[in-house]
Amino acid sequence: ESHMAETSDKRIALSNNYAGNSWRQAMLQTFEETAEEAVANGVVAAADAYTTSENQATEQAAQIQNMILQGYDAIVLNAASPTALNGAVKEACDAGLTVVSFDGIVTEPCAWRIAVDFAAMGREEVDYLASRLPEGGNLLEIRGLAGVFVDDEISKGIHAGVEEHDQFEIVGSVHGDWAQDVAQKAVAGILPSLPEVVGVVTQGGDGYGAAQAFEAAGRDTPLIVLGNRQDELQWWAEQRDENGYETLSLSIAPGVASLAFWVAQQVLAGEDVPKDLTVPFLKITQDTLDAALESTPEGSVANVVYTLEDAQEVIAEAK
Amino acid sequence: MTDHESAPIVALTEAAKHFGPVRALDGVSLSVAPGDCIGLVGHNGAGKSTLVNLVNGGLAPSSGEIRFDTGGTALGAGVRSVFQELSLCPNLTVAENLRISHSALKGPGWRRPARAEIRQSLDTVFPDHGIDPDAEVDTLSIAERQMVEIAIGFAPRGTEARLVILDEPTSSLDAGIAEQLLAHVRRFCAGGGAVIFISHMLGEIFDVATRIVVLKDGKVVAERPADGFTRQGLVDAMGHVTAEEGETSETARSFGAEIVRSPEGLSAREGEVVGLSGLAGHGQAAALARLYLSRTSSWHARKAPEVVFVAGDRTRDGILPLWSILRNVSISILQQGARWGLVDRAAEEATAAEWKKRIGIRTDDVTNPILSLSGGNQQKVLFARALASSAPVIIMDDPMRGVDVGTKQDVYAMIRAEAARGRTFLWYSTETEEVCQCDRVFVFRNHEISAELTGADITEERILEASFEMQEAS
Amino acid sequence: MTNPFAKPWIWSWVAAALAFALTLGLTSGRGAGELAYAALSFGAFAAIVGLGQMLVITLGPGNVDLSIPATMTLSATLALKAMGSDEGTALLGLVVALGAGLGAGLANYALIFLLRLPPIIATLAASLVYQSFAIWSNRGLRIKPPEGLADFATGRFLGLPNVAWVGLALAIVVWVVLERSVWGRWLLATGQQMRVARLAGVPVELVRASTYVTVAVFAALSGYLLASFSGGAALNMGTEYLLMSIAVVVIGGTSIAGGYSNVPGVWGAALFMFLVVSMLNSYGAGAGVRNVLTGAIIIAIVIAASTKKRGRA
Amino acid sequence: MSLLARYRIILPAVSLAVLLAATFWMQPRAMSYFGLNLLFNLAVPIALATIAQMMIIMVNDIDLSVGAFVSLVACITATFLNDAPVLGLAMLLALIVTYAVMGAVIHALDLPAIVVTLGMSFVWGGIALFILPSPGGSSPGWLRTLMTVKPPLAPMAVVASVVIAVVTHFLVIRSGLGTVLRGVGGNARSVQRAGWPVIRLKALAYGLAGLFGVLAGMALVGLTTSADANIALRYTLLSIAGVILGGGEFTGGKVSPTGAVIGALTLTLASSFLSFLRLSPDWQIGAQGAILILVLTARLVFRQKRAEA
Ligand SMILES: Nc1ncnc2c1ncn2[C@@H]1O[C@H](COP(=O)(O)OP(=O)(O)OP(=O)(O)O)[C@@H](O)[C@H]1O
Ligand SMILES: Nc1ncnc2c1ncn2[C@@H]1O[C@H](COP(=O)(O)OP(=O)(O)OP(=O)(O)O)[C@@H](O)[C@H]1O
Ligand SMILES: [Mg+2]
Ligand SMILES: [Mg+2]
Repeated sequence: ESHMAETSDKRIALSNNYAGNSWRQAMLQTFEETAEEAVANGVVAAADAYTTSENQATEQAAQIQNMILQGYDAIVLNAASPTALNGAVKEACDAGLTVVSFDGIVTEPCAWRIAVDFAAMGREEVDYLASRLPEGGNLLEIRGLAGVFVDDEISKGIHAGVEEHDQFEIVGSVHGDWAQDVAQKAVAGILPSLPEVVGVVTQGGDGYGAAQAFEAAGRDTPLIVLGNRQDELQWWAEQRDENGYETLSLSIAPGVASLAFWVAQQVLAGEDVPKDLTVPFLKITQDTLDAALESTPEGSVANVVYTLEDAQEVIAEAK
Repeated sequence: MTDHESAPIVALTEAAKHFGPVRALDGVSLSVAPGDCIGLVGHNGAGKSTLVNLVNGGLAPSSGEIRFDTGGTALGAGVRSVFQELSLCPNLTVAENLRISHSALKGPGWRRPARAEIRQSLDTVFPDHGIDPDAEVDTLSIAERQMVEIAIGFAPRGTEARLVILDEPTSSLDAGIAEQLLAHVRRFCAGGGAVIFISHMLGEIFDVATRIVVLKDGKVVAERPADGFTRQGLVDAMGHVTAEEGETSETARSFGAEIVRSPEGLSAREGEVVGLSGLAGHGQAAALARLYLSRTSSWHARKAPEVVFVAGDRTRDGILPLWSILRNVSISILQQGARWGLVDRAAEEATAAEWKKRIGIRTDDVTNPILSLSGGNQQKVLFARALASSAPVIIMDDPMRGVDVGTKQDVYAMIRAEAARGRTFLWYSTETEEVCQCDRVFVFRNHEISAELTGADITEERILEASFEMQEAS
Repeated sequence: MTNPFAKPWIWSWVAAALAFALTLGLTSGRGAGELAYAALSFGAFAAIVGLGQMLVITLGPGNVDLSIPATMTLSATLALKAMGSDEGTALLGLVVALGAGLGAGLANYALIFLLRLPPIIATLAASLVYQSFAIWSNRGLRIKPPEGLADFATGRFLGLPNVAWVGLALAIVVWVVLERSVWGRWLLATGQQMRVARLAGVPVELVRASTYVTVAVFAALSGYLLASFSGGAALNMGTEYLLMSIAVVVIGGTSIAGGYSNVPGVWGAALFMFLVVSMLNSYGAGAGVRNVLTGAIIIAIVIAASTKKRGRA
Repeated sequence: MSLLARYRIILPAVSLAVLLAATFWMQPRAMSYFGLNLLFNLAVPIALATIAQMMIIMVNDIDLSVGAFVSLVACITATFLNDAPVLGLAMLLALIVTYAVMGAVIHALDLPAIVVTLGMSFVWGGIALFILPSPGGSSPGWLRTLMTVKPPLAPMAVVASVVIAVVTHFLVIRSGLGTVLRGVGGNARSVQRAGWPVIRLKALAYGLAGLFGVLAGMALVGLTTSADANIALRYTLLSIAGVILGGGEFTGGKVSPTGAVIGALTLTLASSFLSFLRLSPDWQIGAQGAILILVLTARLVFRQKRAEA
């Protein structure tokens, strides 16, 4: 295709702020695979991944500045903060680089954004609970890392959902830092003081920990909305086989990095790409559970790898 | 001579200081007038340092009164102290240390006058001191630090010094430097200044003091002009039962096999007391430390150590400040009697009790914290730590610092008795008198051995000669 | 001196008890057993790393192990990979985990001893390397522990969680070592003044080396148990134990200046750190309030402990 | 006394120079006005935070709350200082005063600074979450202008570093009061005996730390244009590493402000250097550790020289 030739001398870098969980590892892997193939096919000259040692905006800002110095043509960015990188992103734009942010997006107008509507994700969780538990009840909310944009957005969505479905009440809210063991600990600590809980709304990565805490406390397992981790899905499947447990799992697919890569390539190729794109989140239901389990490596996260065609489709949709 | 008519700079009336049940100072009245040089003596723990701290305002009296002629504080009255423990800021330069106690040095360009002032003061007290005002204090030897502290004490610092308190100022100085200080003290007093001079070296006291005050168990037991005391009278007043003297002229003893030989040429035989001498800071302490470190390991400890160490610089090398006296004594002998790596606590207690008695540590209970002891008694704990072990070689780095006359005699006797039983001592001392009691002496100069003296050759003259030779030649 | 409030460790226990009571006040006593059980389970992990950190902090100013989180993650990752969810491999996993801890401890000490790096920096730098090892070894994949091991880690014996038994046993061993053994005396002496200890015949390097190895092995054990307890190792599993390990030591009354340790305080502080978060969560405090109150309580405990200490002196 | 022991600044300076040369060699583009600014502008807030940490280490304490404090300042700067400058300024001043009070309390009650600051780090972090529950705010215009100014000859980052180093050198090393403050670290008792109110000196040292922490947070917002509650958490460890890298020591009042600034620059440069190496993502984090070890190993030479002296 003609677009390919035009970017064959371009170099793309992935700026990543965190590598400490399975989601990020799956993301890095997808990017690497996509990039390797693209380089081998001569689509781009180079596509390198960089990760900062600490999950900090300041360090990532420095990383972006280095990428400018290294002469990359585009930066694919999963940002530590939606606003704190704006200074560095602006510098990159001014230096003529294309910046495509995804997952953790930035608000700087010169950058492209591939966003997931996190608030909608939170609302959808409550909608699902309402469809399953029409008579309502008490909910436990497990949040992510305090002070982070995604945490705030999902939580807002959840609270908006609860307002809409007023048969529900959030009786407890803990921070699980998107980590299994932290969530487990926080839930175990708050459970003794909670009345009966019918549902748990989560942000992904913490459903299994919550389930374990409920089990350890000797309580009935409530309806826990899961976040696509393989161990969560596995647990779900076991529960389903045992007692017909039914729930919903949703999260953003780590493969969105490959989508961002192709969007960056399209921008470099001179395509007219709108600044704001959205990707749907990856939803796993009772029906798709087995298929999802099968395609997800043990210990990893359910994933979708996006191709150039997917990217073009997303772009066309946004126009 | 003293002018008793002039108003005293400071007057204490019935001043007392109690630390809990300890009556460190028990109603002392004393006045110091311009021109006085008061020699303050007393056994370890008599309360000398406590008295000093009352006079300079470091401690508030439990009862009684301290009055200055200016009516204000000690600082305002021109009272200066040189403390028993070195109290400079080691990270600052000599001149910067002057700045600490000279708050009038202000504004940009304070360094130049500070340098000039401290150099001037050093030159006055210690001619040929060779100390650079821009040197950081922790690069100086312990003797040099002591000199700097003394010089800061006598420096004008805006207001002239009127009363300078010297708490064992010569304990780490060699004889030559100490003599310079004594000369300066005499000049200072003759010029109308006052000095309180604390020392366990009675010779020095008789050298400088116009008046001698004897403290015993927190009370003044005697106070007379210096010529009213004889040496023996002074010792008696301090109230220590001294061991018999006169053992010095013993017949030549026979020694065993050579047990120590170091690369720089130090050697010692079983049962021998070997002295290290020379000017302070010429490498004696370093040689001993090297020898100790090479004979022991930081990776494994033997049940019966080969060598033990008695530190002179207590805070840096000797004391474990958080612990009781008991644990401080037993640290080197823990492995003796230990089973399955566990300490034999009964044996430990017995040893501490025995040594408290043998070496006379002044405390009612060995489980008291070590820091509740006076400086000299802390030093005795360090002796006990070394002697309680079974090590055949004992290295002593100027260990008599701050130890009172009576105890010194006891310790000398103990050393001789242990040597007679075949233990070997390597003993560095800044006091030539002590070195002269040794069986063999190595004199150090410029970090090398400049002479090895034995038998009748061990005299003060020969030692001095070997210490200075090089400097005269160059 | 029988006044119990003169003991510096009492304050962490008082604080833990208060947090416990306040939480239960909300439910008028219901769930006491559950809460205590949870506190003992989760407190155990903090207590185990805290005991190790305590030994290091006892070595004196500047001594601290910042590689605990990375060591936990690395050893847990390697252990779970070695076991691969197969039954009967629990012992193999334990050996791998402890081996990884041993290696990390030796490496830390080598940096400190051979390169003379300040321990804070050495362990911080080394922890980044361990983190890389963990990533490289299986790219963050969560492998489930063998079922028997998971059952052990989440199980109970005589009503107490098994992990708490492990933590208690270690605490007793450490206590005996510190109070009664020659090595303990050596450690306390080294912590007061290394030079003095060396001149008193203490093999100070042996003491330091064994301490740094011990803390890493404890961290490895804690990581191994935590991964078994929570269903697998994650790359970020140790993160919160960095500040936690230091906090439980200092809240527990161990002197940060070295030379003085406090074993019971570590357990008290470990329970407190769990209970205070539970309490604040139960009262519905947001992250902001929770942090401010946690900080304020930590400072209050330190002030209380130090005031009593001075009163006694 | 060896040259190295006397001028503890030589070693950090040489490390920085070597690293800079290696960076230029790897990436010649960096050898320009533009390039130097990109390499170093984020080092400016780190340098200020390192100076703050140094003030505390100078009096023998250690501050585990620097990172949280700078984050809080950043949050205030990006919100109150921008929207209501007077209120914002008052809050920042109150923070500095709080720091000074913290120093006084630590001294008066003889508390371990490491624990108090650990507790305070939770407090600062909590307040920051109140102010900015999710990232946002924006930098006051003047601050943004100041941090992106393009002075002639040398880029802002270099000029700012030099200014910080010179000012703090005069403050801490040359001035009389700075000397006394270092004396508190060297031997607080003798400073006390000389008649200084040590409690006020401690409060002053902490107050200065607060001041530089505030400057660090403001500089950071000027660069990033907005803030969040976690933005500078890693400054705690970075600042400690910076002080040590710059030739400072944890105890004894041995610090060097110039060294601290150089240390901060070195740390920043080290991670840039690594990204120029284009390592495999698996090892990028580990390499950061390795280079830290490498740079610090140079101290070994220095230490041996000192031991001989
Ligand atoms: N801080 C303290 N707490 C308890 N007891 C103390 C304290 N300081 C001194 N003492 C006690 O007060 C007494 C007098 O001590 P001081 O230091 O004045 O003796 P000294 O005459 O200077 O002895 P030395 O010649 O050994 O220096 C000693 O018994 C000592 O144990
Ligand atoms: N007496 C001296 N011995 C050795 N070096 C000296 C001496 N006096 C000055 N110097 C050196 O001369 C240089 C200039 O002196 P410096 O500026 O330090 O003095 P100052 O004017 O008193 O200080 P400042 O005004 O900065 O407080 C310095 O490098 C200093 O090391
Ligand atoms: Mg004394
Ligand atoms: Mg003496």
